[in-house]
Amino acid sequence: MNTVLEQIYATILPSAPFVIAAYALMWCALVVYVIYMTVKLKRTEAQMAVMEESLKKIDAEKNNASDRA
Amino acid sequence: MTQQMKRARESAGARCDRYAPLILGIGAILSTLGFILAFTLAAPVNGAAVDGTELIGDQMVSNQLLFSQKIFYFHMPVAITSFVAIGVAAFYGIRFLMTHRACYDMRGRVASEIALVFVIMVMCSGEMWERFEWGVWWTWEPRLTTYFILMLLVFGYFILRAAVDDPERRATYASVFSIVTFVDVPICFMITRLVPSGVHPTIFRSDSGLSPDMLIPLLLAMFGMFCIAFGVYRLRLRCAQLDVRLEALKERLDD
Amino acid sequence: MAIEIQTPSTWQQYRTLLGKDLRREFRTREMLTSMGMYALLVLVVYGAALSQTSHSFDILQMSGGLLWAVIIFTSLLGLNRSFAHEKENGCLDGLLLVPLDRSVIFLAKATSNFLFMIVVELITVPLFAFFFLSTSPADTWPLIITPLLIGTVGIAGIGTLLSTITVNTRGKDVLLAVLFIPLIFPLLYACVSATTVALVGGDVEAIYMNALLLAGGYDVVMLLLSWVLYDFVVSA
Amino acid sequence: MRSDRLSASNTQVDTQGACRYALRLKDVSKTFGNRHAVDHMDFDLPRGAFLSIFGPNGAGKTTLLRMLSTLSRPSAGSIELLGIDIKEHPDQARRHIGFISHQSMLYGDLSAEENLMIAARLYGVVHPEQRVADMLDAVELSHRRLDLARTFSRGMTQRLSIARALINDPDIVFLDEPYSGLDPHAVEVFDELIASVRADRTFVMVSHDLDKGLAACTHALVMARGRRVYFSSREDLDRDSFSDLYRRTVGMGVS
Repeated sequence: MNTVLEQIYATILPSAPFVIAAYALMWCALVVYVIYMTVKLKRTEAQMAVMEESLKKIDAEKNNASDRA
Repeated sequence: MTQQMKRARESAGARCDRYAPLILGIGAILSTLGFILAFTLAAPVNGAAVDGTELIGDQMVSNQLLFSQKIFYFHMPVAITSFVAIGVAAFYGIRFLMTHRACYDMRGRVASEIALVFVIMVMCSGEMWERFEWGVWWTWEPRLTTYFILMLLVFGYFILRAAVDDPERRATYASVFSIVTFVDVPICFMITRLVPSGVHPTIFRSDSGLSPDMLIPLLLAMFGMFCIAFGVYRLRLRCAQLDVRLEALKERLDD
Repeated sequence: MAIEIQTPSTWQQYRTLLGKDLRREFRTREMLTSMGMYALLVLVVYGAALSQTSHSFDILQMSGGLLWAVIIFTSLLGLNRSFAHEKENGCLDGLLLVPLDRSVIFLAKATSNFLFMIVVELITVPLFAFFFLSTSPADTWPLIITPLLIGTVGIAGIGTLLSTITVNTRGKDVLLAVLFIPLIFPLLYACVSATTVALVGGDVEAIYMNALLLAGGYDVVMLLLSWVLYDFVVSA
Repeated sequence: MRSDRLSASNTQVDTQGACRYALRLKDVSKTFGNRHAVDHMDFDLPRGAFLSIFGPNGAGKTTLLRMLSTLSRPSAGSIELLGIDIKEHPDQARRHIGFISHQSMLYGDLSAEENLMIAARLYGVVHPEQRVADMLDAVELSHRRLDLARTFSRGMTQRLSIARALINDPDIVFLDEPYSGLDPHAVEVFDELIASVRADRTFVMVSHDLDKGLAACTHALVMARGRRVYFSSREDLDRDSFSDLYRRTVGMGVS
């Protein structure tokens, strides 16, 4: 590679890590947000499960209450 | 609200939700396509002159080829998407102030969350690009300061939401603040550019002169980002609505 | 004895509300003393920061910025206190019950904040010059009055709107700073540029006028916006 | 103390019928998201009545009072106060409203006279000095009119806040738990003062104190969780069935 070509391409190599870093960071930001969303979703589902349990308990009580009556 | 109006709104919501994953997929495809083309199709931007010319491919090249400019193809679309998200948040803010209905406040909050994510993405990519361009981690260059202020404003929005307890008052304050933010950002955009900062004049970088082959990846990436933003917005909104329905169930179960 | 009520004009209500604030201030002088003292203390901090600089270092270059830093932080303190006594005995509800256009409350409160800040600036700016400006500023220094006025109008306007929001939230002083400073940044940026040019004596026509026009534009837009949104905020 | 009708210059008193009722509520509710502070409240209160509102904490009593006194907007339904629809003409309605709350609504650093002068000017009383002097005599505070409101005792502050609330000669007066923090003597003075200004004004009081509330009222309203549990005038209200209903709703502290 003669000197002129070298100069032409002088900026490519040193700037490569920054370009990669830029796209990687952007991608990470999106991924972090998706993870945050799934964590919140899981917590909601857990609470939903707790709710269903207590509902089942109440129904159970109502049934045997109605059986006794 | 009459029954069938409610059902109409529900069905509109349902239809959007059914398309959300589809739009997210399209967005992913478009943006990766834009990403690839940015590195293949688009010619690199010419940098500083080089003493001598060389024949590369079919062109006589006589200056440095800037590789770092490639960040631009994602930096610009993400920036515009973040500003559109702020606009949507302000729109729902206005809608809430007119109708005082909780569903608009929730949409405003989710839109601001999306805006926050995209502003952080803009800051990351802008920081990297600028780090290579000027070799310094931070300068009070107009573009960077504008987005830094935008990030602080969105942080302020969420800090304000956390500080107010009464739901209606929180919604009103959050809506007013998102409207003021939406008006403040273009002014900040304009003032940091037009006011030559006193002693040392600002350097004007006209990087918007785009040749067609650069425009294609840019537009692809742009629409890709819009679709991703919309998809993530709908998903996040369904999570929020699920939370609200859960709260209602919990209350009914308490008594 | 039936009393006769005649709907008062907005101007009369504005005068009454402003009179209330000013009379309350003359009696307690609480706002002026606290803001004045605070500005002095910031100058003391500047003293510690700038006294060790070598003589070749010319403070005049950054005097515009330093001055506006004092003004911004002092106004933050003042804005926080401005609504404190309204909420004390629920007087804000009292005002909301009166048949008046809620934006008059905004105008009256913004004017009183503006007046208090102007008084504090009249004390701080000469003191700042006295303490720090060893080299005499350019002969265009009287021109700094306009950016000071335009800046204080903007601060009072948007500050009153935000202090109405933060007055009934938790942790209200920090919250006001968090919301206020990013919003006021453009105005601050333009005013600092205008003040620096006036003090340092750069090319006055281009930069100075340009910055003032932009600051004025900011004020107009933000005051209109605050005027429109104030009714929602105060009656929330 | 007030002999004849308020000769306010531009009150449109509609047809005699509408004017017979001080308050007419149709399907009034205050909801935010899934929280129903007040839920489909309907009742008509004749002019000159004294309504006592009872209910456990969080039943929505204060929210209802704030809606009636135009301090907050109902999300649905219509409220007619003295023939004026609150949503359309809040300002006209406000001219006839007085509000006495456990908060004194007085400026501590201003003297009693200055406080009343400010209120009188804001309401547009034509001869404020005369009106203020009369009001101070009525509440026997004229000897303290130059002292700062801060220096007043709890009873005197309450009397001054009554004077402030009646400065615009209101046709309807709202009382939000006026007895909280008053010693027995001050309560006595307060009752006597309210009786003296009774004339043909309408009163609406929210209170936790059952016997105090029942003693003064001509109509009683019991609320639980935003809904109306009981509303009737004093005559056809037999004491024991009311008190056990009261114990059932309030006693259980269901909120």
